[in-house]
Amino acid sequence: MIVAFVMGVFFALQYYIPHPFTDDLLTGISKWFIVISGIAMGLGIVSLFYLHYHKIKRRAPAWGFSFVMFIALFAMVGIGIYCANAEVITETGKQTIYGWLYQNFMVPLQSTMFSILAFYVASAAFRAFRAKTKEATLLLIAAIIVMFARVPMGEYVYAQIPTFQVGGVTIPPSIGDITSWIMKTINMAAQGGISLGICLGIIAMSLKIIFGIEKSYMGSTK
Amino acid sequence: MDSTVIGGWIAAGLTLFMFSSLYKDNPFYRFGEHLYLGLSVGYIIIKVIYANIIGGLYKPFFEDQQYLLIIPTILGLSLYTRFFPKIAWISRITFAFIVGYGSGLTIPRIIAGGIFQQIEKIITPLGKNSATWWDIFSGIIIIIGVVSVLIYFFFSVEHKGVVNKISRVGIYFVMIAFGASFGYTVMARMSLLIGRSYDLIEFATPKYYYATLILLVLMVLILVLYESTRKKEEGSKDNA
Amino acid sequence: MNALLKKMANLDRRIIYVLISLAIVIPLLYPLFIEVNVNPEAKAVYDTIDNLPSGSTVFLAMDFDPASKPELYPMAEAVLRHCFSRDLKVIGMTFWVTGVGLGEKAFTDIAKEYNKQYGTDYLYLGWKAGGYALVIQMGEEGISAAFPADHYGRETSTMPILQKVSHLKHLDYLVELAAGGSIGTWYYYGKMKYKFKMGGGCTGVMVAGWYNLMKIDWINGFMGGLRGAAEYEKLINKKAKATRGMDAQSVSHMLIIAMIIFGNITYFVNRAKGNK
Amino acid sequence: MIWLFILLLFFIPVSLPAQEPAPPTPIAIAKTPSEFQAYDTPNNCLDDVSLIWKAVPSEVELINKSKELKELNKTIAELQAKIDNAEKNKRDDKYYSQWEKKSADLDENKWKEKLAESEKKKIKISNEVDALKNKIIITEYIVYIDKNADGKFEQEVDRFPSNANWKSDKEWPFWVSGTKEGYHYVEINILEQFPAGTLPELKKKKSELQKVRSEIEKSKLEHKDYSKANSRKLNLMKEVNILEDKVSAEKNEIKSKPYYFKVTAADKDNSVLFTFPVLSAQAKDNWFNWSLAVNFLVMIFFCATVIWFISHAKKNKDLFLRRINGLDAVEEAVGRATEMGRPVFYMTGITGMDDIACICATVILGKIAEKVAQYDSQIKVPHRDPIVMTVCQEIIKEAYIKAGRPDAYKSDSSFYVTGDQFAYTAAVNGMMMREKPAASFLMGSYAAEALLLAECGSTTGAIQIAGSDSTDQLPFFITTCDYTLIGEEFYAASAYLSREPVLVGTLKAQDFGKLFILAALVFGAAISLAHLPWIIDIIKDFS
Repeated sequence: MIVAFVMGVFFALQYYIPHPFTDDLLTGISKWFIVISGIAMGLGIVSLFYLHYHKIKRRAPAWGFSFVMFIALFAMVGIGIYCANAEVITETGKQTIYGWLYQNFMVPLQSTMFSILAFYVASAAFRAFRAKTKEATLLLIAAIIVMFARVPMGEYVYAQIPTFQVGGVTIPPSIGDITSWIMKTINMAAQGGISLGICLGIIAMSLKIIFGIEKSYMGSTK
Repeated sequence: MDSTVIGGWIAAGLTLFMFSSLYKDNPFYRFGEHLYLGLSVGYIIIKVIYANIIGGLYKPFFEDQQYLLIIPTILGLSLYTRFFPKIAWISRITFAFIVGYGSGLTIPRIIAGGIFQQIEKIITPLGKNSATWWDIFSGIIIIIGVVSVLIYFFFSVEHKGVVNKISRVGIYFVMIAFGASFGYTVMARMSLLIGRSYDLIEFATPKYYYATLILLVLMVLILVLYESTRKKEEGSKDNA
Repeated sequence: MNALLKKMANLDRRIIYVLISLAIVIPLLYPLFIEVNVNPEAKAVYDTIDNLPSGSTVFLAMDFDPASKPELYPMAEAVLRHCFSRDLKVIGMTFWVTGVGLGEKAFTDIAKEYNKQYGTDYLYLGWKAGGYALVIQMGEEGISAAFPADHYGRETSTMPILQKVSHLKHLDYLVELAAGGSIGTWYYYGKMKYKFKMGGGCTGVMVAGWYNLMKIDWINGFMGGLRGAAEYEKLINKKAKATRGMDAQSVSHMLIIAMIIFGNITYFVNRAKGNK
Repeated sequence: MIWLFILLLFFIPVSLPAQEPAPPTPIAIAKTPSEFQAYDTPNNCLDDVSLIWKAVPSEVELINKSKELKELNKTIAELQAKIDNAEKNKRDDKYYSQWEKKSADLDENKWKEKLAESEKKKIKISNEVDALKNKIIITEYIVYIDKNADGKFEQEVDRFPSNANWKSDKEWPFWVSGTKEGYHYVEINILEQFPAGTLPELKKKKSELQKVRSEIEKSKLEHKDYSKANSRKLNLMKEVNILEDKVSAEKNEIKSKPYYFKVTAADKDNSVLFTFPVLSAQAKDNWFNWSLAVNFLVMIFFCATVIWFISHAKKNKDLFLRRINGLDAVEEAVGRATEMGRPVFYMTGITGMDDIACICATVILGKIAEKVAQYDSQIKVPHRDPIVMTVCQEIIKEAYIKAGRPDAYKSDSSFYVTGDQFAYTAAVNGMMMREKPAASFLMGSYAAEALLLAECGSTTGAIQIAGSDSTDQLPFFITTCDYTLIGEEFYAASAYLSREPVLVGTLKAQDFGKLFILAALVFGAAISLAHLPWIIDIIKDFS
């Protein structure tokens, strides 16, 4: 409690103090966090091992896959230590086994998970964009316009619409202009409002923590 | 077969494994998932050992005599007191330390970077000498939007009458903005998939001995077999 | 009929997934070649290369890794095609060790297309540790001093391509394809001192930043993202991967829009029936 | 009423208290600048003193005109480039539609008109600039330093042309005057002028130490004995420590004295036109950054309102709170989990315990875990950060105790998965597909994995409630989740769920802050519409 208060007040004030002593302290303490999180990693590993060890022990459904996890983990750690954390040999630029593992296992797995987003975006759009209410209709129309404008085919189709001039202004304006106006004006307005609200929320939350009003993060409410 | 071809087979296989989750949960996905889990934890452990423990603690402590590092070491170790319920309260000091640091650090930076910068960004376009009537119109729209969104967030005022109407306008702004940014992101997400598809197409070439195609056919066959045996099992269970 | 409509409204996700993958894969295999509008930024790179006298040397820095391959690799291919078709010589290298294979592939593939000779018409230096120090060395002591051996381990100092262009200052153009901040290295340690012309290509997320780089004259033009690559392909009249990628983008966007409209139609029809 | 007062505080320029200007005493010659001041320590700097003097009026005019000229040249170049480009496109027939061609023509004409206008203006201004140039006599300012007031002033500190070093080049808090009127401004680092005597030795030792270190690293790699080098290293480190102390003592000694400054103005032929009177100043360590004073005031103000509202709330227990739909649905979601006999999933985002969003997510977890305990359901919290995991274990345990069911608590309900973004997503998605949770809560900050988690949850048919401050990901939550807490609603959730008067009081304070921002926005917009540029400068100073 007191620790949180002291830390909070000190680091809030640190911002206003130009003396180098406080800057040194700030960088020093951020280095401390590297150490703390390094040591805390052990807790994570214990938790993970416990979970999967029990799965294997209890012969829970699909416990075999926990073996896969352990094998992969130990292989990665073993090879990582063997290669001393080097993905390439610095002098020659040759890949080590560790680097090869990373390149051919981690990279495709990672980018595949990431690319599944493309499918999810499509199905989310299909399900959610129904003109059930006024709000939903606006959501849908804005999304369609922007999606349409972002690709050459959309530009091409839109360019077939006849245009005419009124007092030096082209009507309708190009679709690129419409999207950029939406993004720059409406989007900025909404984002601005939301993030101003968020800022206030964050400040209030921080103050609650510093003054000890909110302390349930410590588990005990006493 | 050299290492690139083997790598290609592995990459193609894992890609298909992960994509198979789109069909439904299946052994291939589970294999990929657990493999990825293990590898990633292993990778993080290596990074933690070399960067955090050796680079952040061991070297500065023993080689540069930065003895103050004993404090975070104790704080870190105190997290482990959780395994001994009697002294578990010690770990709370560490929580308070981290949380206090985070919240103290945040406040002034949020005031400067969040609130003031936002307000500046919103107001300045109106004051520019070069602003056309269209710019000013857009600027006013922005201000109307920000104000109405902020009013939507008022918690202690009942949303009735004028307040309700303004906050509705705020919600309209939010919805258009969300729709637009949704549409805007689609392109980036699609290029990820395009990248993956290019790789799969490449792995389907003779250079990689048609890795993608062979693996795909094998996977589909095994999945069909797996499904039918499972259905039979379920059927027999039902009968029994 | 009613049941069918209801089914349509709650279309199985898997059908959507199949449609999306078809919308991506089919244009990649059987492209439509939809016209892309060329922006002046990409045109500037094209014009610079197009106006070089034949026999000039272009340096291609491919500083990206497989993660940015869909966007930057087509650019590398397009620039190489343009250079080789105009009988320009090309030297290539990369700062990103994970991308070293990509560069090699681009050079060998395109050189084969145009029947070019390794060592005389093109050279791939590969990767070496050193970062900006390499650039300084290539400028001060010469390219063959920084890279005594090329990607394949062959000796570089005797290669005909490096006889005329031994140092960075002899370059006629440098094209930097970047997925990160490597353009700073090339500018501060290279262009500022040896005064070669520089252009480039970047990933989609970096486009805004590169506009500014062009304004302050770091580069005279650039290709931005997949679209930039497609524009370049249009300019050299050889529509390849990037144009196909853009096709896939177009088709998938249109598919999503069509699905949304379809979903709404079924929704309204269902509702109208429900009201009765 | 208080806020009106505070608002006024924002916009009334306050004079700067900390700095004591010396009395200006000009030396009379033709066109002499009128003011010369020496300051002890300006904002942010420790070893510096600063000198300020007013420039000759024509100098100021020249600088303004040249700036204008530069801008004009830039716009001309831009317009020219645009026109060239348009012409080229027309020649190359790059337009694929009639429509595009027409609008391009229109734009081109507009640009051409503007270009002609700008060219005219340019000629006028460049003439004016030339005239001004002839008028100015001072070409250079030279600054000298000495330890004594009556010294010889032989040590030259700085020498710069009379059109450089302006006060307006630096950033100042809004109440400092003279940033616009054309003051010359020089900052002088005392320690650079009179460096500590032992400094070179320290540098030498340090580089030696570096060498020994790399030697040790090398012999370690080659598995050679390095004990000798090690003992040398230790010796060197001791020496360095002693020297460091010495240097800092010397530095303090140097800084403890005032120094004297003389500024002269010279013409083209390097002959001295006039000399300012000698002034003294001393470098001091600052304990407050005055340019951030406004920020500080706002913080104090906000603290005060929070405290005030809390004490108010204690007295006045039923404060009104508007409904937040997503939070009313929590009960339904948890109840449904009990009915179906399936677990509830809760995710706390990607950030660590030092991020406020994550703290907020853990606080909300406490409230939800309590409901879960009451309804006798099961909660699962997968984590990416071991510290957050530990915190959440504590919180869940406490929630079960509060609900009176400590026996039902399972220690593995909050567990670590992995720190890798997509491995975490893959694993959690796998779990969701297999266990088919009845409800899933996504709280905190998220990145690209947001949609992956939310869409997978919706395929399994879970009721999903999201709350996030990541504005980039909110659109995806809106489309895939049943309820979404947008931005501030997420931060209000813990107060809303608990209904504790103290917490609700802070919500009131937040509303008050919003009112304040609203007023500032409308006020600022009105003023900037009225084209008062100084107000924009003030706002810029805030950030």
